[in-house]
Amino acid sequence: PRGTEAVADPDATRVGIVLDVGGRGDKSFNDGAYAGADSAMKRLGADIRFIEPGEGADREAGLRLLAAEGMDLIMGIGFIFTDDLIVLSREYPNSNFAGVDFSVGTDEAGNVIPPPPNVAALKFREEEGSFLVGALAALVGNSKRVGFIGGMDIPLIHKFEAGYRAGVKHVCPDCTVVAQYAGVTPEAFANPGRGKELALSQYQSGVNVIFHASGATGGGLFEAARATGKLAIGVDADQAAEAPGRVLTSMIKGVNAAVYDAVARVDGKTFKGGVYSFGLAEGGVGYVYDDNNRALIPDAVHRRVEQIKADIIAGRIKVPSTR
Amino acid sequence: MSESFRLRAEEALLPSIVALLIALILGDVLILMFGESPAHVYSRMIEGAWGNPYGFAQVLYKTTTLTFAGLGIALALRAGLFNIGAEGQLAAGAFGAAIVGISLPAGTPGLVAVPLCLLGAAAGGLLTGGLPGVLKAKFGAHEVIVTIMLNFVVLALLNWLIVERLRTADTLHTPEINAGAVPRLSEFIPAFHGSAANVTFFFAIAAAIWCWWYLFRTPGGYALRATGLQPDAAEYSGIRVGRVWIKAMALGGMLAALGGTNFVLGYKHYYEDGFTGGSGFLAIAVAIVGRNHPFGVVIAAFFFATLSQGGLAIHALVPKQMVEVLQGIVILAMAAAVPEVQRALRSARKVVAA
Amino acid sequence: MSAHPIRMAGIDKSFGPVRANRAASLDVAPGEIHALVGENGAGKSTLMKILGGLVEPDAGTVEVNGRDVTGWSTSDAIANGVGVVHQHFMLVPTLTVAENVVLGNEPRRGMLFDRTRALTDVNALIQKTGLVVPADRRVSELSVGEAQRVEILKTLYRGAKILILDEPTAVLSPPDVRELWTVLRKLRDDGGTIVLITHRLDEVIDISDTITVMRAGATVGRMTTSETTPAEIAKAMVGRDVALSVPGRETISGPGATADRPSSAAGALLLEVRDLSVSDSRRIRVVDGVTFSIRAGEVLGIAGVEGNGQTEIVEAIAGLRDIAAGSVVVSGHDVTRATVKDRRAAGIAHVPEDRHRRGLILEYSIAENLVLGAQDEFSKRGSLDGARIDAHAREQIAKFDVRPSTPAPAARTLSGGNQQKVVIAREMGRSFTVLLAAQPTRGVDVGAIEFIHRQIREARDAGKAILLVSAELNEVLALADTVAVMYRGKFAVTMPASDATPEVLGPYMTGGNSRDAA
Amino acid sequence: MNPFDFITQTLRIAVPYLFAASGGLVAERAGIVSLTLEGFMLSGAFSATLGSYYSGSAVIGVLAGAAGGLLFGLLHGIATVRFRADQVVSGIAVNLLVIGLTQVILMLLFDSSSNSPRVEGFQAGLSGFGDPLVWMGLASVPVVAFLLYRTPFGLRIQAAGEHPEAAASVGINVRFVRYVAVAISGVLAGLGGVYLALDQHQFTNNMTAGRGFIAIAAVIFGRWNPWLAGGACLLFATAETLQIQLQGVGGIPSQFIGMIPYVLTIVALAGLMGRAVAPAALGRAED
Ligand SMILES: Nc1ncnc2c1ncn2[C@@H]1O[C@H](COP(=O)(O)OP(=O)(O)OP(=O)(O)O)[C@@H](O)[C@H]1O
Ligand SMILES: Nc1ncnc2c1ncn2[C@@H]1O[C@H](COP(=O)(O)OP(=O)(O)OP(=O)(O)O)[C@@H](O)[C@H]1O
Ligand SMILES: [Mg+2]
Ligand SMILES: [Mg+2]
Repeated sequence: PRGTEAVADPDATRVGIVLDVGGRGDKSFNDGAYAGADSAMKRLGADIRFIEPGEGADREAGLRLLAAEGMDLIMGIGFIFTDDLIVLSREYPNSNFAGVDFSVGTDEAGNVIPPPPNVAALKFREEEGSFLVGALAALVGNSKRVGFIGGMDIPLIHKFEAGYRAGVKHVCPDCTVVAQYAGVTPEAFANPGRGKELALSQYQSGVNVIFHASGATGGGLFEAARATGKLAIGVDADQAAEAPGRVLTSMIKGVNAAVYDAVARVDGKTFKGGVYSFGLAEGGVGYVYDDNNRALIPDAVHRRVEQIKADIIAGRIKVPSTR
Repeated sequence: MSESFRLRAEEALLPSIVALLIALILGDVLILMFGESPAHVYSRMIEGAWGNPYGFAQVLYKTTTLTFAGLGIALALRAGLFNIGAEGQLAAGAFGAAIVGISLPAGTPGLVAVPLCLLGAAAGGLLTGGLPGVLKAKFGAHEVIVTIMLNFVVLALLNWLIVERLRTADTLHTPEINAGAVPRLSEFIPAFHGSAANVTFFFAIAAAIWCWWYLFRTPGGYALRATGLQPDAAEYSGIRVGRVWIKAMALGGMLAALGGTNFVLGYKHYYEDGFTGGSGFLAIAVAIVGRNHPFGVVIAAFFFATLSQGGLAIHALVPKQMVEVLQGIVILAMAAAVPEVQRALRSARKVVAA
Repeated sequence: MSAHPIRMAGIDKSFGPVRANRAASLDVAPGEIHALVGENGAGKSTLMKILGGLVEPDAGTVEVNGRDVTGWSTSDAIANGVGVVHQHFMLVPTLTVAENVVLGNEPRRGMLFDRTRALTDVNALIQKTGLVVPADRRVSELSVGEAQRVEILKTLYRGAKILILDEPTAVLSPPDVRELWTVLRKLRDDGGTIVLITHRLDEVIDISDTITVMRAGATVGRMTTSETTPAEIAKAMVGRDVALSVPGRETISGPGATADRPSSAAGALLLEVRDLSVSDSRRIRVVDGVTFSIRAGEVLGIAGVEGNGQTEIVEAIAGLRDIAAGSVVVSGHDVTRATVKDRRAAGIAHVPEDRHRRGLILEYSIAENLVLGAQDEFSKRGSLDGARIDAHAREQIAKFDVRPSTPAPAARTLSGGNQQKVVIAREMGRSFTVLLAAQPTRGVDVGAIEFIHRQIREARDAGKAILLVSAELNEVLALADTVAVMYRGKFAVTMPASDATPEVLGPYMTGGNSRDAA
Repeated sequence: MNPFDFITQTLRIAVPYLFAASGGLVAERAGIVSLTLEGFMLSGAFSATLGSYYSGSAVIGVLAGAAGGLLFGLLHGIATVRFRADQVVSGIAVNLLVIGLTQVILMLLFDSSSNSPRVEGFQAGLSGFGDPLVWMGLASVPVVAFLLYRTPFGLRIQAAGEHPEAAASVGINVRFVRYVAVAISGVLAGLGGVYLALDQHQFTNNMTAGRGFIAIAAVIFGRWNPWLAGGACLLFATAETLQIQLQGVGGIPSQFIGMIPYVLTIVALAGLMGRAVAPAALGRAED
């Protein structure tokens, strides 16, 4: 389905999306955005165009192309679009912009600097979902050692680690979290061979459950889980199919919902700029509990995790977002 | 004189043209495999690159980085050394410029700040290019391997500095610089509005002219080329080959590093992890297609920049990686066609002469 | 067996603009040693490469034992008993002698290389032929004489009945040459046919039965050795009568050549070399404690079999090799640790032995080559001074009779002789006090040799100190005031040229009379 | 971690290096520069995945992967031997071509820019030693040493890399020898990629992640001797195992631990081994 030049309804909401470097078919982030857009096309009849940039300067070029065509909504998928969106939104004050993982800065006093009025910053509180799967890992794992594998060693991924770590400690204060990263270049998100060895060494050191936030590198984790019969936790989307029966759960990041939501608001003429933070309360992040993994999670554990979730939503538990 | 010029031009240009033709034909085959019309795809590419002022300005922007990096590689190659480290040198240069720019007080006049930032960039290149040169000269360490390895080390080091030292929330870049920015071309040519193209482009052209002058009009360049052509003869004549190697690698590293200022001083005003996006490797192709001649490098950089910008316009038709495939084919065709065409050319002349 | 082993007719071969062979022919009768002679570049090697299947002729026919084999391959040639010993060694230095000998024809056990059998086979062959070499040694560790023997063993191992030797004696000492003759005669008497290329007319007279002479790619004469003289051969080679200053042992300009010398040894000491030692990359001493000095107006000639340290001595003085011990003093300045550039500034000029590797930047123009090493002096405010470089080139080209006489052509396009003239012009066309001349006439023709010799004599008369190294004993005898023979990194003997003759020096060249042997 | 686990992990990590370095060694000893190993590995990984996907058999996958390595090995051979292209340049082009082509085809066949569907692999077991490719990888060093030093063809490879004119003068077809050598290197390095892909049961875009460059470093580190190069592979693998084991220990940033193999290589090139002793005709076109 590459044909994006489909016949357009002249009244349809026109949306342009510039994807992150990984591009379509990355089976995580970009595909999440694509899925959200796809359902917006089907359900709202929106007319959506995608651009896949090559190198850095092409990101702005892509946004610009879409803005110049007078799109109703222009989206950038990934924190890396932050500055480009700010520049464009000033130039095109009458267009709507949205950025997934948009990075919202703070001034010297620590106050949030709001994005321009026509930009929606779609942010996810990954740490909250990570907190839940951390608690789950510690409760199910039956070991004082709990594992984490990150892709590239960068702040965005540290958020996952921080929440996860806190979740583990919340239910098991004397547990150790073994946290490892696959590398320091973007290749760290596409090195399943390394992922598998990291996972095997964690499993061999007594870890029973590992959570990953490492893109395609996570493929190696699922292979290791299959080989050892131990448990893995997926990320971004439901990854149960990667190692049937061995995926304890997945930390869901609702990029698709956020994208769909933004398109729907534009379609319904209710779009407004500002920071939209998606956490547990908004259903923007969460964990999978369904027929695939019900057998792996005792009811008592499930109830406990649900309780924690309620506590977070209610603000009774503060989840850290940095290590 | 004009006859010899014609012969030289023929020898310089013909192989490149033949190689491009070969690449074009192979590209056609690939495009046909996707069920598209090559003519349509190519015309979309050209249109996207040259068909509007913005696209053209973007081509100039990309030409700038590639020219600097290509010059850095070509200069080293003229001394007989293969510098595969331009990727790391670009990053180190960008980072060096950013660090200087950040440390300068806001409001430092451009005439002071820009040269200082350029020096910062050059220092980054001096380190990352000079080290392989020194290791080659002193220990005979093969520069190809050292520069490849150094790329990994430099990128890891910069990543550490960004993530652990200069952390800005959520992102992978340094804070914005306060001083040292270079104006965009759109300030002079309004039609370029929005494009990243900036005055660094003229720095790149100036660098190319300087390279030409240095290589072909100075004793230093004479010694550098002699070393590249016949190191034993150079040594015999009193040229200190090891020093020339160090100098060529350091100069090459500095040139490549200056390419990083295109992004930092002219465009984003900060260093961002991964901004190079492989330009340092593509620049190897630029140097080779440009036949290691500074002006050839500029032309080749413009060509590859066009390919890259035009590539954006054909997403809907073929996958974007097609552009990478085309680049690979161009380089391979170039490498294979040059010796062949030159031989053919020489023997054709002989027949005529006989 | 009536068919001639070799019959080549109408052979044409061009390398680009160079016509290496034009309608060349060769006819060799069974059981003879056939000498192929001619000037440098006459096309001898090319003709033999065609016979050996290394090069394909543009036109003409090649018959071996009566069969048309035109355009065959090396493997065809080998399979049919034709073996070539090339002018330049064709040995893989990292492999052992035995491995080199059997390469391409390896004894096998199953699919394996049978190293043991290779060794026994080669040793047996060594026994049989008397070509003694250590079969299990790496070739890189052999002397040139030994390497030459390995080359011959290679062809014999392949059962060569027709043996082609391209200048096998160029690197051999007189006793080694005598040994080779014994081997060749034995091979001939066993029914082999031998074609021998050599520049030494005495050798031709010594060993051959028949002679073919080549000039400018064509065959210009065929004679029976017993019915001709060196002078006749030389005339056929060059195409006119020559006062033979062409190297050739008995034809050199005898003792008379030294008569016109002004009495030397009166001038100032310009080059002093004391206890000089040089090690190669394997830390073996290749120059071992050599001491000598040269005065203004004096020529010291170093003779010896190549590979005994001559190259290293010159390169160490020129600054191209590290000096392990000892000192080099030029006009009173110690330059032992000085850079090449400083040594040149101190007055050293250097004609290197390998003009293609060292002496010229082949891609550079004549003009550019004429300022090689002096590029800094030919610049003005940081830029090369094109006008001055051009004027300088025109001047030198005229003075040293370089052809073509324009500054622009690349050095690569010049003939060997003219390339050498460019080197000579550059080195001798500037001010210097000490000239290091290594093989100054190697590979150049008669006319050029005369010219170069004249230049060297003039420099001597102008009060320069000259160190001449030559593989041609006769060249050394013709030019030097003092002659030294190098053997295994040392001066085996030093004597006034007036006392020196090939007969006196010969034994020293092989260590026979050397002082440390005594 | 117990010593057994440490050793098995090191050996598993070493497998792709051993394959690729053995292959690179054969090509380099014949005089062909092997900056192509990364591309050969990637094409091997990709072809193996396709083979296994369409046949449902891991064995077919291995054969397909070897064929994929072979294909690009021959392409490099044709460019450098037939057309006498600069070997470094051709190497860079081949790498670029493979990266681009694998992605284009991935998109074409599976509509994904990142990975293939899951395919059949071997029953590797917990230690990984159930995978025949592990054994083959370990065996590749003795096999190449055997080829080089014990077979007539090995002798010819050495001759072609040291003194091609000498080889030609005794009737050896140097071009043929070089073609075969670069083909062998394509197959062996391709198998290194096959191991990566089949062990993961899928192809991931760019999954070789620079391993080909580490392998070529191992060849140089090992001074073009198969045993030493194999040792260098094990050394690099040990460094990586340590890196995995040490991460998080002592507060050393991961970036610095990640640099270990690269810094090690640079230091080795500069200091420990002195001047390189490359085959004399390495990189030189035969004419
Ligand atoms: N491969 C080649 N390419 C170009 N020119 C060549 C080649 N081989 C030989 N020639 C040229 O062909 C001519 C004949 O060379 P050849 O080697 O046959 O001479 P020769 O008689 O053996 O000389 P010498 O006595 O110096 O060995 C020379 O001008 C030489 O430079
Ligand atoms: N290997 C080679 N490749 C290309 N051209 C060559 C080669 N060898 C020699 N030539 C060319 O062959 C020609 C003759 O070279 P050569 O050195 O044999 O000359 P020569 O006959 O010795 O000259 P002279 O008479 O001046 O001494 C020159 O034009 C030279 O450039
Ligand atoms: Mg000659
Ligand atoms: Mg010859």
